[in-house]
Amino acid sequence: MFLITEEIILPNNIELKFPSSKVGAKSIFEGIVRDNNLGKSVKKLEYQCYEELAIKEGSMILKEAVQKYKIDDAFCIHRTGKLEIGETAVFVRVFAAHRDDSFQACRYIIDEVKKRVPIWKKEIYESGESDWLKGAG
Amino acid sequence: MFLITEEIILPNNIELKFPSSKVGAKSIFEGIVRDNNLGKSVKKLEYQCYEELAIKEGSMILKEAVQKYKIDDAFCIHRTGKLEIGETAVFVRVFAAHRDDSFQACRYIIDEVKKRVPIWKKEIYESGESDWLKGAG
Amino acid sequence: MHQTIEITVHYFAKLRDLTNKEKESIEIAIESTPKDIYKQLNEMYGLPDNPNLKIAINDSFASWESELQDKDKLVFIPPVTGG
Amino acid sequence: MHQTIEITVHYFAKLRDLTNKEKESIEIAIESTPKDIYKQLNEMYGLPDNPNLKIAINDSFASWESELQDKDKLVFIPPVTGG
Repeated sequence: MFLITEEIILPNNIELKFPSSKVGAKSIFEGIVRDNNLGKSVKKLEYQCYEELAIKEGSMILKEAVQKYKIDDAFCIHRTGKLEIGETAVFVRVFAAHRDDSFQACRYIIDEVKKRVPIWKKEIYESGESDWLKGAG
Repeated sequence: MFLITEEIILPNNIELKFPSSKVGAKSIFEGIVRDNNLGKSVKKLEYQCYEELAIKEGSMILKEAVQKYKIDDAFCIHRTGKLEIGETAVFVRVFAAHRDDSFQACRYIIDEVKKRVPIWKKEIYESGESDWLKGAG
Repeated sequence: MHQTIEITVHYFAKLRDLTNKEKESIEIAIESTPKDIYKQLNEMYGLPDNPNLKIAINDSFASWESELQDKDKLVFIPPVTGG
Repeated sequence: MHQTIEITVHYFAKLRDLTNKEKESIEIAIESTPKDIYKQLNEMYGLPDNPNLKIAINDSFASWESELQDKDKLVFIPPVTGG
């Protein structure tokens, strides 16, 4: 399941989900708002999202992960709106029988989300200025 | 910090730790007791541990991870004693500025823990039999 | 007199800042493509000249040469920077 | 009459099951090595003949040829299977 939310992401609440008894490996990745980027002091972040396509593309990425790796379940939630330092911007969780699959699928998902899901990040600096980040592609 | 515990591992409690404001990536791996291995139905697991050396070797692995990768913090806790299906046997968490480091360090830690930390796993099967697993090395 | 259709254009990130709009309806000539539309918007709002943008029509990726239909939703997608 | 020293041997996993002991104190000849001790234990308890074991003396990895000292703690470490 791929979700977009304006609410604060609390991994502990997500983690209430119990895996199936076949699951031997759980991999989690969290992207967190940090206080600096490319040498500038970041005060907060704003994420804008093209939600309809983001959900479509995000769900496609999770489906690809299930096809490429032997995993039981893949989940991703991405935050939008204004985020403070230390808040979770994106959370990925994979359940698998074995760790090699859970690690690889988790990495695949976050890498593809960052490449393909239409979400944009504006950095608001300590100086008061702000700027949309330049994407790679 | 590397810990050994006989108590049930509750990742939600561990996760109360808040990362520093420089942290942009958190990677977690959890090894969970699953209900089958090598074609046999597993009922529960028993982990035995040579605790003094396990703590030494585990702490050394975390230190190596900090030296090899650009990470902020590495944490690992390993359970001992009798574990039920679905319980967490080992939990690894890495904080880093960037995801490449957090993923690689997390993988390094669990791989080395499984190779080097003196802990042994006995599988107790549905049939009533039990067996110490054969290690690779 | 030209025959026209009406489409909606949605703006995100830098493009939203430059147009100062989340979306707008525009009347365009039939058989227009995203390429044609972008040229008009570029003149109107001073959007970037050689943009590295992808196209979505009705929430699916599409090409710069797609022929737009009446009521279509068109989005110019800047390089993404989520995560 | 030989001079002897006393060491403690700790057992884990399969070795604990075979000896039915967590640990025991044994008297050994001075200048004995883990190799010598294992030979004795192998005869006494039927431990594996060609074991793939590592050695720890006083909670640090050591070699099969280390010379044991009085009061040493000796552990034969089977291939680990944690995680």
